[in-house]
Amino acid sequence: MPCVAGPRPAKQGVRAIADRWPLAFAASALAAAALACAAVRAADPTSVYRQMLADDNPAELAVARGQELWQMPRGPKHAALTACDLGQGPGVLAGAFAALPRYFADTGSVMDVESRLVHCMVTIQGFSRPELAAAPFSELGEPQTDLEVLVAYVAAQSRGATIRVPQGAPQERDSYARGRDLFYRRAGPYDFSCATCHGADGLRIRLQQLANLTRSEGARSAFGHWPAYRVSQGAVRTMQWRLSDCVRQQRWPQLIFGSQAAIDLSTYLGVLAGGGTMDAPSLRR
Amino acid sequence: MRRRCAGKGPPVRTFAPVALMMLALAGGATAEREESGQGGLAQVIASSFRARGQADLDRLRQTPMQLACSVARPDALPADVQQRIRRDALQTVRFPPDGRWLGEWQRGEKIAQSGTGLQYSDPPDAPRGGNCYGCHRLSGTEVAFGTIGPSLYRYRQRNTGDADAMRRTWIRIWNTHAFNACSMMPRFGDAGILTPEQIRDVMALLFDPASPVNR
Amino acid sequence: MKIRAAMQAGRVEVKILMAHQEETGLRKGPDGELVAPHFISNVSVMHAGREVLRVQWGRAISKNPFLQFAFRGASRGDELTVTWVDNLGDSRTDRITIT
Amino acid sequence: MDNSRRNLISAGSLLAALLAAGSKAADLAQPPAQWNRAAFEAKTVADALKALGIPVAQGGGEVNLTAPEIAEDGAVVPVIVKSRAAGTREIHLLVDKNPFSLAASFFFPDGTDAFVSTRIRMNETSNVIVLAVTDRQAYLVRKQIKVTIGGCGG
Repeated sequence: MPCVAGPRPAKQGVRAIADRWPLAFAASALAAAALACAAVRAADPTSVYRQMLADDNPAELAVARGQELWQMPRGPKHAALTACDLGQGPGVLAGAFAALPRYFADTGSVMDVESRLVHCMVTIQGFSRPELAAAPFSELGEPQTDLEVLVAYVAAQSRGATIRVPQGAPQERDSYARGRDLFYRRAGPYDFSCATCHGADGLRIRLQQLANLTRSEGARSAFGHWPAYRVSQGAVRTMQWRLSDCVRQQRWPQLIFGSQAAIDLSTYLGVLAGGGTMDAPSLRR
Repeated sequence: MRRRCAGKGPPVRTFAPVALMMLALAGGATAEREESGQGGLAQVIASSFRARGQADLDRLRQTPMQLACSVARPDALPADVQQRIRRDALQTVRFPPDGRWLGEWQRGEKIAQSGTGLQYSDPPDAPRGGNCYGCHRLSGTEVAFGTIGPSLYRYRQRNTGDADAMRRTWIRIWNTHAFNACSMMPRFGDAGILTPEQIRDVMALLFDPASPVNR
Repeated sequence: MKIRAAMQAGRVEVKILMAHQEETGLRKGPDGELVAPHFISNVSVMHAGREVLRVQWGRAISKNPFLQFAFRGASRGDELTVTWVDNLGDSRTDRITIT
Repeated sequence: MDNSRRNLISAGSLLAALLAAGSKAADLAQPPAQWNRAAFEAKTVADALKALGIPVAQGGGEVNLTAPEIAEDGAVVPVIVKSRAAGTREIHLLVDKNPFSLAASFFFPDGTDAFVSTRIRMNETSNVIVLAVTDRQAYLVRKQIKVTIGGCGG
């Protein structure tokens, strides 16, 4: 059942398409698309698949490993991460993930969970920042990286927490504003922005549902479910990985791990997702 | 023809009519913001991406259309800005010199199914696809289709009686901004994503009565 | 391994997640060469000295394999032992108490 | 290939050793576990059935296969099998278009339900075939599962 075409007479053809094509941003078209898409969602052909995979998330394996790494004295300084301050005080994990990215006075910058964990692994444990930043994500067939399992563990300690990414500091507000502009920025040979795929309700690419990341509801669903175990990859993937892989498919150059743009996009999503509930690591195709 | 348009050069062309750029700026439609706090967006972009594979940093430079359309409500752009984008887009379109619109729908279906091409993870020499199914319903039997664009199922039947349908469809595939200033569909011809030969094959997928789109 | 074993209406419901890459031997690595097969070939679940499930797996099991089954004849507090062995001879045994 | 075959053989014997006397599993006094190499390396369903020693099976209303009609990704396809046939001892899972047809074999002693839930890989849209073996009979059910293509990159 086509979603956007709706119940229009078939004979309008090319002209009708010409009239309808770019309207996904227009309020009237949003309403029309939402109506037309209700039928598609109801008959979602992949719902059985998703239900069957809903429980028994292999991400739990990563969470367990992350807990070990969090508590274990490691690195050149032979120290545990239990002194790491993720924004709620040293070693406080409950709800910390739900309030990141945020401004940290000790570094004078806005950091997301991934850049903050790297910061702790460098300053507390003595690991090499360039080495951590060079391979933050596991390659296919490789075991999860330390960072990935730590992110999974930290996220799991915020399960059920309300998302409240702060906007008190001017740096946090700037990060949000830049993230929002980046979200709408069209570039590359395909002219894609984030909004191209994530700018309206009820859309799919192939069979994959696309969250509308211009609204709180969609942002809550996206922000609240990452990190996630990707069944297509057999691995837990983090928000920075998610953003970077979207950027790859946008046909842009590579989004650098820990870059300001990656953090800003996270801030934009997190702020928009405010009031939502963390339920990560989740399971995604 | 294949060689000429296969996108050997940088795929994003900087066709830069200065007037359009000015208009876009005057209309407040720029994606760039005043610098503030930890650095403005331009600075952040300059430090946040790295060239990889076939995706070089030039890809981040915006065309006037991209710049003007980088807003939450592109439909609210001033009418004259939209009109200029459409006019400039129309001028980029190259029609088949022999007047032959249709290639083979079987090849067109393969192109429509494939999303390979222009990602830094793609081999630069691999044949590119159009990934039409990513956004559109086409064949009646393929259930894995996206809904970002309208359904194109039974495209031929929908266009019976429209003598101009093929020309208009060609324009839409080549550079759809000729019809809609801030359309979300890639400029498959203008940006060198598909060759004119491939576009002919996709046209056949849409118009050939034997194509699964029309059966 | 992540093992859950819970009594439910006289049965023990067992769910097991095993951390394993499950290489099929059919995937090409970044160097273009096939990645050697590496997969769990045998799983055995023991309760009170008795094998309650025996499994043989081929190359078509998903990464980080999942296995669920149910058996009778145990009680809360009993121990369950799960062992897997893969085709390269690696093995792992974990124990859990039935809840 | 040669290497892996050697390893496959050794895997079976290792578990056997573990089960028989291994320090980790000293309490596991069981007959040696096997890995049915011929069955797992068979390239067709017919050859796999032959290697399993099950040349004939009848259609099985006794056997229940729960699986999605459409799998969003072939890397993970959930399947749940339940046999109501009395005395079900074995359940085998096969995928007819996979390079190696046999995916899994489960063996149920007395006291264990003829039920299993697991997740398998499918190369492409294909039939999943379930074979339930009792002391006297073999039952076979099949279900087609469509494996779809996903995402922006194709």
